[in-house]
Amino acid sequence: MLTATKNPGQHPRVYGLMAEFDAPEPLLEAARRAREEGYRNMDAYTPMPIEGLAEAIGFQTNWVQRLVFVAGVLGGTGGFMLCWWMSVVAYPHIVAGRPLNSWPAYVPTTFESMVLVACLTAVIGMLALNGLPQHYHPVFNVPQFARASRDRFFLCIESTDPKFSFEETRAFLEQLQPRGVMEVEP
Amino acid sequence: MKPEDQESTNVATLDPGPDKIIGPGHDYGTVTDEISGVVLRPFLKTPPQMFIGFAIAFILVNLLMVAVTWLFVRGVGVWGITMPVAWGFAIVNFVWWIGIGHAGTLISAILLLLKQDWRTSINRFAEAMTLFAVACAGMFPVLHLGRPWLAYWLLPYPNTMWLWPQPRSPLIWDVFAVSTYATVSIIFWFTGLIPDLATMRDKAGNATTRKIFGVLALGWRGSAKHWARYQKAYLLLAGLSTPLVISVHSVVSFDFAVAILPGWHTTIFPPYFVAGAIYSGFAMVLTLAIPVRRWYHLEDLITMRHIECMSKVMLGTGLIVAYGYAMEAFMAWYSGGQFERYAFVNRMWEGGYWWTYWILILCNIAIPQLLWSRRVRMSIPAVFVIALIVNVGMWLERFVIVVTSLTRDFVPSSWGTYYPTIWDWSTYLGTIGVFLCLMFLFIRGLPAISIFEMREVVHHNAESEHAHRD
Amino acid sequence: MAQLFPRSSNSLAKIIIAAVVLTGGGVLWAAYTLNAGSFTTGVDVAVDQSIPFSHKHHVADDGIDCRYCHTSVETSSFAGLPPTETCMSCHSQIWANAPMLEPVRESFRSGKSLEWVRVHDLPDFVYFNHSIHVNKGIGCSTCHGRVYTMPLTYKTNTLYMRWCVECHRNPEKHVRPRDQVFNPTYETPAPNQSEIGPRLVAQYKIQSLTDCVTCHR
Amino acid sequence: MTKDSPQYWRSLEELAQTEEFRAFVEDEFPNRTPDWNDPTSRRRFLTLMGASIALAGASACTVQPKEMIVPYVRQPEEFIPGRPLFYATSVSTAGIATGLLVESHEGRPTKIEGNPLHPSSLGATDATMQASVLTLYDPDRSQTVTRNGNISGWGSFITALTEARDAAGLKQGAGFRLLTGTVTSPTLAAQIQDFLAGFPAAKWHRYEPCGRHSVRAGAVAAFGQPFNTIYRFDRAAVIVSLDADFLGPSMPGNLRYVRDYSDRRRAAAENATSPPPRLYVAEGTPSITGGMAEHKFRMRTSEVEAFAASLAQELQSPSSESSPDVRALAQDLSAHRGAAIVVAGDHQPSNVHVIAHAINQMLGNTGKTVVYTDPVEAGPIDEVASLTELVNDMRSGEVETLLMLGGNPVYDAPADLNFLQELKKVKTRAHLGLYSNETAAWCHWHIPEAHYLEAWSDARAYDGSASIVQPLIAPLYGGKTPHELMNALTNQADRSSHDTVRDFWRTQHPAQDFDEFWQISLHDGLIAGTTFIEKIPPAVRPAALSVARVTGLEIVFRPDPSVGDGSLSNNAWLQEMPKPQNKMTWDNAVWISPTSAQKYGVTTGDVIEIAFEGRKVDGPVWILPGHADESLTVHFGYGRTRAGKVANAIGFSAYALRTTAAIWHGSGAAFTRKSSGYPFATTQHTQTMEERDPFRAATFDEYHQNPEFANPEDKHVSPETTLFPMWGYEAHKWGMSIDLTACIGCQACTIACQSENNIPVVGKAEVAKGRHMNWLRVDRYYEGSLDDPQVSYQPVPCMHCENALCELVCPVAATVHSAEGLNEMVYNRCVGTRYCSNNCPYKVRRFNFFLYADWDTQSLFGARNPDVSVRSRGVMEKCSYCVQRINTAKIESEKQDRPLADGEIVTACQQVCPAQAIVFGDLNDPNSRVSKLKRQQRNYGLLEELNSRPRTTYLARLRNPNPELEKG
Repeated sequence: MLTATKNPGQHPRVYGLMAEFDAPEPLLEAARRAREEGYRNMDAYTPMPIEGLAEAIGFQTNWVQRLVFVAGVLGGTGGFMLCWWMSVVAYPHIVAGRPLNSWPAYVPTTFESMVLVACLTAVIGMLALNGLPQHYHPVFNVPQFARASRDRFFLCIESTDPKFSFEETRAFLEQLQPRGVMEVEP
Repeated sequence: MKPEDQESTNVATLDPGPDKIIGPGHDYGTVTDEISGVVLRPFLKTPPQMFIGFAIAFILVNLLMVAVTWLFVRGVGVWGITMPVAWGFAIVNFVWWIGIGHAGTLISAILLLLKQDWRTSINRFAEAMTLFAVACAGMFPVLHLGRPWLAYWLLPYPNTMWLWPQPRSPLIWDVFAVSTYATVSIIFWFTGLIPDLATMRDKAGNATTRKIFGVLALGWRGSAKHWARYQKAYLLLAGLSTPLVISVHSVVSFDFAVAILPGWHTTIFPPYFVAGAIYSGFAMVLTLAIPVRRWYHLEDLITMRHIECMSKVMLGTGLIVAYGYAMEAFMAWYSGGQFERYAFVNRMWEGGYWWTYWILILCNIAIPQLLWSRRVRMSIPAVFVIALIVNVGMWLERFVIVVTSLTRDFVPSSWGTYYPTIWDWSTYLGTIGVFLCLMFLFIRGLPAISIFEMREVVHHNAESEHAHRD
Repeated sequence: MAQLFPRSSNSLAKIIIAAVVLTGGGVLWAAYTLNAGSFTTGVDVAVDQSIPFSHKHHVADDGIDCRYCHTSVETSSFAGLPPTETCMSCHSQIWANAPMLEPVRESFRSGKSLEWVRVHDLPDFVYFNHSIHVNKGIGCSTCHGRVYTMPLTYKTNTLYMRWCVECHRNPEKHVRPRDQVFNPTYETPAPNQSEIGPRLVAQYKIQSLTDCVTCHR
Repeated sequence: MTKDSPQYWRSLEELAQTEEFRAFVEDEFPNRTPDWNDPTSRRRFLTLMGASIALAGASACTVQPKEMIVPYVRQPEEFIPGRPLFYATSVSTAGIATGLLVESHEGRPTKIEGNPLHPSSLGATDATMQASVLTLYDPDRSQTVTRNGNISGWGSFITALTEARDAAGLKQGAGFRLLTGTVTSPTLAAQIQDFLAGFPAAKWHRYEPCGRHSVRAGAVAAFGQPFNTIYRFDRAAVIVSLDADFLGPSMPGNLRYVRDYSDRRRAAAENATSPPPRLYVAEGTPSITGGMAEHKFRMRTSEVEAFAASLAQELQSPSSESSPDVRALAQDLSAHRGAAIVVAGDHQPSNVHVIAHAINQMLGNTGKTVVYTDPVEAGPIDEVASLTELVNDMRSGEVETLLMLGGNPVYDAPADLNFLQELKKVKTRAHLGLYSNETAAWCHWHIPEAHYLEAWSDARAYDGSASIVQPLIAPLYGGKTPHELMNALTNQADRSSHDTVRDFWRTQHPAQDFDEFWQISLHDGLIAGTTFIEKIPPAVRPAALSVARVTGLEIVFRPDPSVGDGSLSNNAWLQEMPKPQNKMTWDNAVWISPTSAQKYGVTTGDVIEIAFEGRKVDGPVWILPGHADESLTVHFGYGRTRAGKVANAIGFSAYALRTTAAIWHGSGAAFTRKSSGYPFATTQHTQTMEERDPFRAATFDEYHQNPEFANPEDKHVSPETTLFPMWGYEAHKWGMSIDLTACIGCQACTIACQSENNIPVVGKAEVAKGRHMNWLRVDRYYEGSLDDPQVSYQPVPCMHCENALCELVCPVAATVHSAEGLNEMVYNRCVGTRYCSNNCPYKVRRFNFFLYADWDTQSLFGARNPDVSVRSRGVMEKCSYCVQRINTAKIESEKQDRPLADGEIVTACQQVCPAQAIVFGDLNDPNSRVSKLKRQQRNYGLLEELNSRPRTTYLARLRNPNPELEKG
């Protein structure tokens, strides 16, 4: 794994170490502890969203909403400008005795384009920020990880973490009474 | 499958009754296995009803093919439309289908915002229904064109004529509203599917299935950071879809409200169309959910609680619709406008279609009042029948609005009448076939209940029990 | 669990996404260029005729005025195509027995019309009137291009509605003095177009008609 | 409507609370069988007959198909490609001529218009004349000389004919018979006389199925000689019609009569000084004239005679026992001596005519409002007798050769003559005709006749003016004219009809300047100085009044309102023209009054078997308000078997019941109900105005008391109604005014529009579905009592609203406003959402549900107007104010650098209207005719309260009832 080789002095063989838990609560606990220990590059894997977990592993800012807001504004303006341009600039027609720029009639279009652009941005933005699609990922190398999408909860401390050390980290994870601690092949 | 799955799958699938949204004894594993089991079971283990149902639906699809071919060969004249009734079944069906679609978005978006936990086991299913209903609806505006091969002229694109759509026309609003609605519904539905696709990927037996689900899952691995963004995005989608779903049927109602035709030209249309849409949508969800939960023994996931809640929503929206009818009639009388008044006299007893109006009142207002009684809400067959009746009623509502109003407008000399032809019926039934086909395929091929959200439900239950204990 | 996909699949996925987006755009672009190209518009494509009539020869070399053959251009919607008679008025003397002109003589003998392929063919729901354009100071070459350079005739403009409308909106860019209308070498916009254009528009009472019924009825 | 408006009824059954009423409320439109794309549809055939130039393409931006230009080899002098030419000619109906101007594009006649110089037209035409151009191109016309049904040649026919003639020649021509219709052509008459001179024993028979038999007889009875009567409605203040439909197409000179009559009405309404002429009509079968009547006396056709007698009686010696109607009538007449007219109907027995002549003389109308001239036709005789004689001779075997110049006696001879049976006894039978019809089928020889647009000839108008018939196109199917046949008989087979006609007139005008004279005559379409001079007839001999009480059910025979006597049945435009009285298309029906219908227990759509004089015919019933009780009306022109693809086997033949004794009506008919549910195709289902007032009318006095009656407060819309600023229309501002005081509801405008705008024909099945395509419809409303309602006609074209509701909802801007305020409909942009039609409160838009336009039948392309696109399937269409004419006029004025003059642009409907009810023009010109009319207080817009700001507005109708009768 490239990330691994970037920092020399770290254990080169593994992507990280992974602890498996039975329930969300212990995982949450473990995450907090790990952070207190000073670990930064870690991630938790769960079959469903767990409240507070992201914060626990030190995930702060969420860019999605900002993106969507901007997109919405752009979409809306675009929609209105399109209507205005079509009927005032591109080919002006006298329609039903209405003025060329009969803006009230453009409101529905404006709104719909706003929603369309915003929604597309929300999803595409989310996937992009998550770096998806990413069909290969080291964590999949862990056999038990198959149940990450069913009923098991995982915490993975990555070898890129400055504080990462194969033995100590393993020891640290062991003491959190996980079902087990596994190496994650890069 | 691994051994621990084996024992965990045989949790008794009992209906926990009206106050629980999930059967007893479920943990993360069992919900996962039960729902994914529906998809992953061997082909021949599919309940026979599915095969029969699909066969019938497929025949209808072929009927549609024939009808559409004939339509394109000969022209829209093969339908019963004429002057003055230039819009017939096509538009009725369009509005009807769009309406049905609305329940899906409502359940997944609005109920999500309202934190209604009972939405979880039906939202995926309802969203799929939305998609397929919108697909059916989307066909009609194109089919009903005199020159369908020029439908693309309704889109703004630079062309050799330097001509553009006319943005004051409600039909253009329709183009934007419906296409937006379709797109948003798809991405909303797919976003919801991603984590479950990952589950399917990890549980699927044979390699191809794994690969297929694998590709679709985009490599989802349930990372906490991903979940965080995911939930934010999902919430935003919900937040945007809520006004969207309301706007869409409002825009559809503008097709009529903007026109000057007595019986169409009514300001109350937008809210009352939206209510009607949700009304018919829930009716359709029930119509589909009740048999499916039976065939696949999902009584412990789609419980009486769900059925009852949906019945209540139906009752509520039904009452709004009733108010709509009342207001329509009252305003017609109160406005004192000669034409407006006559439109309703015509609708109710003068015209040739007076009976459709009364059947519609019966279906949409009278019969659903039974749902006031808890006993009726508790009886699956009763709810099922009422749902069917409401579907019919809502179709008739659109018929009364579209056709009856057109038969007699301002100048008596040009009053006319409308008789649907066999091709009108074929097209209508055909789209029902399309809808059911897609529905059956979806139920068989994708998790029809949101697995990860069910896990959350399990989680919350566990937490609350925990809280009870101490 | 074992990896379902190789490492490469990640980059592959991104490549595919990029590819899809690019091809999408590419297809659109191709469609537009094709539609604007001479394959569909027929611009600059010389049309084969039963007789290889050369405007270059007749106009440039012989200096024959447009109206000698297209007689009704000033009076009728249709500019008019010369009857065989007109051809024979000269070709009974010169090139009297050139094999190339046999069809003309044949038609004159048999009384059976010559058949020409339309070069400037508007859709049949478009009603164009030559006389009014000519009378309002729109010259032949404005639409038909440098006919005097054409051994075989081809059209130099798409005749798309968009093209018509462009001039109907700004006639001042294309109007010329009436006495120059039949001057095949006169080019619009003229060097002093910005000066004469508005003046002539006023003088000839040219309206910029963009109503649909101006051309469609 | 106004408070004192009469009672309304929505359907016949409603008044008569019968069982049918139930059915009726449930479905107001009876007998409409829901069908899917009717395989039996007549439209298949119709695509043969219908409309429209197959050029205008449908979709845009496609690669153009290769198109050829084919120049002339030698170009005609006067001819400029792309510009239409107009020629004066004339058309004959039942022998009587009307002058026409015919528009010709690249040598093909496309549009019929009236000849303003011609006394019987003054620029107007009727629906039949408008449609005659379609007959010219009818692919069903006979196309070759046939002998015993096999293709033969003109040459061999000449040989056969000459042989027959020579055979007869040995006996002074005995056994040689000629049968024609009424002949007014001086040339033809002269030719026939020449022939008869050479063959004294030969005989010339005449029979016109719907000719003026009793008019002629009446004149003879009254004056001893067949005077021709001409009425001067422009001078009449009081008109009494004794079952005379002088505004309807069946009476010669009707176009002129309509014009004179409506000129007076319009003048009265516009200056509001003298009241409009008062019209009384006594009739049994509702007619167009009856619709205009201030007072209609509904009586059985056979009772008119008695009515007339009592009127005459009352005029001589007023008595208190005569009915109040008659008394009021008599008073009114005597109050207007010399300014009154009593018209006897063509279809009334000679006695009625005698009485009418007598009254007119008594009142001193003769020479003032009623003038007499020599008969228009050559050698007037009793045609029924003439035909009877022929049949008798055929029976007795005296007839060896029968040459029929036109006509179709096998179909339309009175049934009691058994014409066909006797015809078979004739050795040599030859028939000249446009169609190889029922008669041709039984003739050894059939010769295709040249259509009048292909032929040289002449004919006299109702006032005797000789009119030239000149061809606009060479015979499409090598048709021959009667002149050529007569030439053949006089050994000049190679003499062209042109020479024949020209030479005849040379004899009439032997001066030096003949060529000039001839050119002028051709240009004007009529020959100067041939109009008959007035004659002063002798005193009327009193009629031998044989007023026998009519008993039993009466049956009345009439030419069909749209296809007349049946000679033009194969014309799809006429077939699809809604009949003014009941808006029915594609059929004839048995008309019966509501009361009688109830009495005999029949209803609209029942098929009955009528028995009369031992003959039986089946026909569907139509209940017609205003029809006389105890009376049935049947119309000719249907039940054809060899008319052509369009007219074959539709309707029933009324000729099959007609007898020489009962040529127009007879009593003693009976009928039995056979079945019900006959599907009619009508274009208007609701008969009344439903408490609305699209049609507004008042009496002349009411108008004086309340000049604003047509614009009540509640209809008033102030400009502030809308927040949007109004568009100013600087250059031009087109508008139309339709005067309901003048309109008689004749439907000529509908067909003129169809011809001008390439409007397709859709066929009975489609009309029954409500898909008829007429851009300009004429609405017909009933008010008042069921038995004798007031009838109102209202032409409804596109209103070209300034706030056009249709435009707002079109998603592709296929219908938008022009800078001159035209509501443009751009066919090639239309995608066919039909939303515009839904949003049009006037429902004037028409939609091509199928490919209605005929893209296959080459021969019909000729009839089309190259200046108007042919609409393809799936597009909307509607009235364009004849924008092609507007553009042409504008371009011409621009080229000549002069402003457009008022009246320079004339729409097709305006041009054709005999009543001049329609006026089109520029509203920005305060002095234009239309602006002046719109300033009238009678001016109102249809549904103005919707703030649609229609550019087409109406002038409310003014009536002038007799106060005496109003009281009663």
